Amino acid sequence: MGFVALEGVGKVFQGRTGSWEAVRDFTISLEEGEFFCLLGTSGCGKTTVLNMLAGFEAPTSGRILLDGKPVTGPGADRGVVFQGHDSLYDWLTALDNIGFGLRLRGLPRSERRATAERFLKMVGLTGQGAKHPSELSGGMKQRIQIARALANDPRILLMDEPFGALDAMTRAVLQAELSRIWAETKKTVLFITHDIEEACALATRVGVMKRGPGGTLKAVVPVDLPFPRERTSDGFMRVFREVHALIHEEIHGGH
Amino acid sequence: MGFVALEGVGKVFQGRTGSWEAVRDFTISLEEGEFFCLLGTSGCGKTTVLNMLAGFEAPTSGRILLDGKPVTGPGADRGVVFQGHDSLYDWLTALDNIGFGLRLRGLPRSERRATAERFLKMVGLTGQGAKHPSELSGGMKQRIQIARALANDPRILLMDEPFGALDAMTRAVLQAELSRIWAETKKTVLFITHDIEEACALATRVGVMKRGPGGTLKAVVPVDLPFPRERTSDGFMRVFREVHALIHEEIHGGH
Amino acid sequence: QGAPIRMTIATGVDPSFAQFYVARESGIFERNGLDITVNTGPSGSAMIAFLVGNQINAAYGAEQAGVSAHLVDPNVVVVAEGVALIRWIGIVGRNIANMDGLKGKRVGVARGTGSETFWLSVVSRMNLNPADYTIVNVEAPEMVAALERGNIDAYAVWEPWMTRGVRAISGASILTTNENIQIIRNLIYMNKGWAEQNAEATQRFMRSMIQATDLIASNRDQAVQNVSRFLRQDRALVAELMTKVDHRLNLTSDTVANVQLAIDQLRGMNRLSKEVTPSQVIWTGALSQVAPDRVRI
Amino acid sequence: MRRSTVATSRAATIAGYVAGFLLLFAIWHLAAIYLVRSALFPPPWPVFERAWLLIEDRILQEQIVASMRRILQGFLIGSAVGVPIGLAIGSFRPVRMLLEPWTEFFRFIPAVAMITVSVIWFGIGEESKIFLIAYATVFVVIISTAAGVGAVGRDKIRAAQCLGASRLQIFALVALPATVPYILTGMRVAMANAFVTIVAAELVASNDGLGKMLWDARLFMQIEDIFVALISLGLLGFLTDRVFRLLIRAFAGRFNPTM
Amino acid sequence: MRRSTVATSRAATIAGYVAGFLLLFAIWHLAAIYLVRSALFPPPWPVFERAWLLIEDRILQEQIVASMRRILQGFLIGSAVGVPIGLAIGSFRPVRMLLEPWTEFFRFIPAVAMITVSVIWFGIGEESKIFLIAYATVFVVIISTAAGVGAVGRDKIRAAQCLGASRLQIFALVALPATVPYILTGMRVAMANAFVTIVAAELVASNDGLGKMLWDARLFMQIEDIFVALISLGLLGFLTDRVFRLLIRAFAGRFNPTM
Ligand SMILES: Nc1ncnc2c1ncn2[C@@H]1O[C@H](COP(=O)(O)OP(=O)(O)OP(=O)(O)O)[C@@H](O)[C@H]1O
Ligand SMILES: Nc1ncnc2c1ncn2[C@@H]1O[C@H](COP(=O)(O)OP(=O)(O)OP(=O)(O)O)[C@@H](O)[C@H]1O
Ligand SMILES: [Mg+2]
Ligand SMILES: [Mg+2]
Repeated sequence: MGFVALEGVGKVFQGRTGSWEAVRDFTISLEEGEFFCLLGTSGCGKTTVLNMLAGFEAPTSGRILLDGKPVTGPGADRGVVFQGHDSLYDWLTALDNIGFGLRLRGLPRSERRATAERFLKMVGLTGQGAKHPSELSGGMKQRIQIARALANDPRILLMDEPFGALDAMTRAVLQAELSRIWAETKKTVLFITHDIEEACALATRVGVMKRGPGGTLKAVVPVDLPFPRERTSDGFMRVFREVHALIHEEIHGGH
Repeated sequence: MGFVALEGVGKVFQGRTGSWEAVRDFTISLEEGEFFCLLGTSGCGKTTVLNMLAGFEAPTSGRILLDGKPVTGPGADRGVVFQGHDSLYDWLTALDNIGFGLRLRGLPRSERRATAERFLKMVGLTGQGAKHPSELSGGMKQRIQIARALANDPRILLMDEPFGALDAMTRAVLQAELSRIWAETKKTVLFITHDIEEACALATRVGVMKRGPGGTLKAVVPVDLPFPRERTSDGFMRVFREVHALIHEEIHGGH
Repeated sequence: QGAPIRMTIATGVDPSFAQFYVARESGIFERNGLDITVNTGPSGSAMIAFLVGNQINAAYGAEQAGVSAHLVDPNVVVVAEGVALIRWIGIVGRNIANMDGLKGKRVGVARGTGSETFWLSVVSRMNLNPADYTIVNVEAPEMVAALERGNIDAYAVWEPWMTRGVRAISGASILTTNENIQIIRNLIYMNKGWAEQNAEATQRFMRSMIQATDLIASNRDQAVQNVSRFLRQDRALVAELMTKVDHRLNLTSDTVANVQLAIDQLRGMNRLSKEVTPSQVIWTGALSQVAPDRVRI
Repeated sequence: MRRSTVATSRAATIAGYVAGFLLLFAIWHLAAIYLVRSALFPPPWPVFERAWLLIEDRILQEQIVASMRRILQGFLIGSAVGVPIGLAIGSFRPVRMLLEPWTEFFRFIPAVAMITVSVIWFGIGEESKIFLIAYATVFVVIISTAAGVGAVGRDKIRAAQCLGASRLQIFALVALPATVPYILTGMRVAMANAFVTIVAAELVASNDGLGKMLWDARLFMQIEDIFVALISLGLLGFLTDRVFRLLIRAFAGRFNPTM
Repeated sequence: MRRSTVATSRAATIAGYVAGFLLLFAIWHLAAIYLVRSALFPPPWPVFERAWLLIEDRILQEQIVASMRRILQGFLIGSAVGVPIGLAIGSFRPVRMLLEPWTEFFRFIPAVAMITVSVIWFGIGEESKIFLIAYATVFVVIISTAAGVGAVGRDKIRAAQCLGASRLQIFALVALPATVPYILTGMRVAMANAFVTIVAAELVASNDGLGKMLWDARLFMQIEDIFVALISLGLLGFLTDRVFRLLIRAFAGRFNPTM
């Protein structure tokens, strides 16, 4: 059994307009240090899976184990980059947002500041640390979120389309950074994206979900390529085409 | 002088932490029926330009003309798809959100409903119209926003990364739909995106901005290719490379 | 004499409670070795309740409130009669010639106050049939407004509302005052338990009250000045109001009769939780220590 | 910090309330017996006995009905007036500039001080009492509503503008529904004002009601009656608030009120 | 509907207020002369004359200082007690279950009815008056704060949990700052309660203050004095509220209060 294990996990939402089965019988096991990318059409249940693993929501069936122990709630071992920007603290500057986790651990101000500045630089926002979230552009907010999660140095990173609102170049830079950090620290990563190329470039395995309702894991493609990856290499192309075909099939199967 | 004209437009924000020149001397003129794509690095001022054209914020220098008349505030002639999902009405269902513009115009309920259903189908959410925004996934919210703007049939469409949170296939479907609607109705479109391919596939002209502070229009590339566009054609490739080079240059010029 | 003894006393704010004000403003308390805080509330009666918890050491107010407080705590007792209100309460009518004209009309009465007591006395003394009148329960300030608007035709009220109402509203006049109906008395109260434990303070206080009463009788001008300064009211008004009352400091059969009347009225209103007699409510001990001749029961 | 799971049964909530009240009465009992020991502060038992007597004689019920009618009428009128004014103040700058001095002036003037004025205007009947309660309600609703309008998401208003909404439509179709949580919180706070003011209102020419009962009892020092009136007010307020919340959950749940 | 541009000068605001008040007094004048015409409803002029006299004699100033001290002390104590309780009720379910019956019971019991109890506990000195004002303040602050905690964005709390925040840290570092706008709105509403209650508080054994002035004037039918006291309360409230807002803008601007 892996480091992270989801066993037959399902989630049914009880809405005002009836119930909705978002996820059905989702099973996966992740080794420690694995970089797992989750792909799927919009609304298939990716965020829901991430929320359950993060401990924000309890599954309505199945169980989730972390290091053999059931997940009962969120914790500092699992850092989350949220879809959307509501999770930033409006009353703190960008820098203080990044250093928030360190503050929680009672680190002295100067140390906090140094670390936060380092991650601010990493996401390409040097010199803009004094702005408040309301003064940041969409992409900048997303980068602050990423920096905040990384600065806290969790064992597991759960990232929900972290690079979605970024231009190609900023994105490439951050992909490289993330890959480097992952390689150095051997974090376990669950990474949700819509970008197949991104998935193939970063992941050790790529999972593709079936469309909802009752979204579930359709197939898992291992990516046994060395890092850093050459996006024009034959191996990369092969994996890309495989994943692409899976998703294409998924969409045209139902549309 | 074009249908839409920005003449030497600049915007300086007065923040608590000092002032920030987001946009400087931005000049562009759009013909009626043009599809203009705006690209640029994160934080360069794209959203700020769109906000001024929409009439949400006044430029601090220069002027903006629409059909020869200065823009003084927002209006139904300019439909906006916002970056982020805060603009949806939490207390309305997805369907009612889409039909909101029609309701404002006093259309009878049945007509409203029919149109809203049509656009709900267009964005691939048939059957999910009764959900409230809090029950929708990130990509679904974005699609509702797009449907709402389109359903209102404005003369000018201002779209801020409308397809940002969507998977490749949903994205392709919506791109095709938007292109079709644009060709049929001859709307004028200002479209912000980070995806160069998307820009080249949709636009009649692509504008690339310099990075901030003082973001401004660096170059405009005309895309004289017939619709629907073949993404593997030589013409497409040539335009793609040109735009890519412009952006690449922009980033590496300053990094 | 050593250091002055501290005491807190409380009452309402009108010239009928003049002894308290005069004793303080003219220095009588000081000369008797007392350091007194005078607290005031909207009515003297309302302050009597504070004797129950020993929040204050003496109060000055009407009989009914005193009896009610005594029912709650038997330690609350009358130690002296302070003033007889000669022409203090009356009935003001609008466009009504005399008491006969009042028949069939609406009369404003402030329930539970001297206003109601007085109305009950008018009914019994003049042999009126209560069914002939519509009683409307109104507070004093609103009586004037209600009379002016025509919500009521007359009201039973105390000074200064009688004089002021007649001046403010055209067609209003005084139909009767309490002079020939019933003399109302305001009594001075103490907490008996406290008074017995603090005999020295009690004696000094009673002595001060007697001296203040004498001063009011002997030097009216100075008394008026003291009262108007304490109340921050203009002297003419105070002087006029003080002609309507008669200050004294004693315990007489009149006191007993008034307490008995209050007990009877409370019983009539079903407000008497247990039977009491005037001799339980009145405690002669305090006054007889300093001026036995003033106790004439 | 965790949001309550829907599963937490209603029964648990009610049990919590009952426990809370029992504790309240227990503390009262102990305080009255050991701590305060004043003739003016009775222990709960004689008060309950007195309340029972008043209930058996149907006296308490009468007072409750009289007071509750006034409270609800005044509260509803005050809210009905306050919501549109608050929306207008929050939405339109000229209205704010003109009306704010008024509301910000009057809301500091106590209802008890307005008694005489209200009698001049409305006479000594029910109207003046209801006016006083509405007066005590209206300003809280106004200020909460206006604050709520200020908190409406910027993009929500912008989106409506781009869809062609007139000022009036933004007002009615965006500002109003988006402000509902604030309005409801304001109304809940204002409800307490209505209850509190009934006592002042029934100081005017009143022949029934809990406030009247309280004043009479004060005057004649009927301590138990005072406490019966107080507890009735407290319990009625508590119950009204619960009913209000239930109604909100049933009819306005989609506005996501945070209560 | 448009947000005020920062450029709208302060001068315009003040001009608006002055215009608002002038209009208020003009309407009062006309009402008193043509509409109401009651001996109990004086036109503004004699009231101003009387106010001037009281100011010259330094009497009005004394009353204002006495009342304002009580109001501010009570208000601050009430707020200081209310904010943590409100946060706790909003954050922790057991606390809510236990305390809500209490707060939801007492907030409906008028301060004026608590006079006797407060005198028993605190004597007839300043303490009992300050207690009454704090009592009138605390519940509004509690309910607003608790409502604010309920409105804290879900993702903000989740993010803190993932960063390793303890319940206490979420409470202090997320719930509290995110709730600041609600707390401040609550305090603004509560401030009116403090002003309103001063009149009840000074009904008890008080020798100075605007409330005392009001009661005395009522007793002696000094209509002008009543109105002087009322207008003083209204204006003082208005000014206090403005100062409060300025302080908020200066010190808590980053919490984005919507006022
Ligand atoms: N709170 C909720 N109540 C009801 N239904 C919900 C809720 N949250 C999500 N859903 C539904 O569950 C399904 C999956 O949502 P989820 O957010 O997991 O999708 P996703 O894969 O993350 O999509 P996207 O790529 O668009 O973000 C959707 O159909 C959505 O409508
Ligand atoms: N309200 C504001 N106050 C102060 N600065 C602001 C404000 N809004 C935007 N800015 C600044 O202006 C610059 C441009 O922001 P804008 O939102 O236009 O960027 P963008 O090109 O849309 O970026 P993205 O692709 O990340 O959305 C940024 O540096 C941002 O910090
Ligand atoms: Mg998602
Ligand atoms: Mg942007």
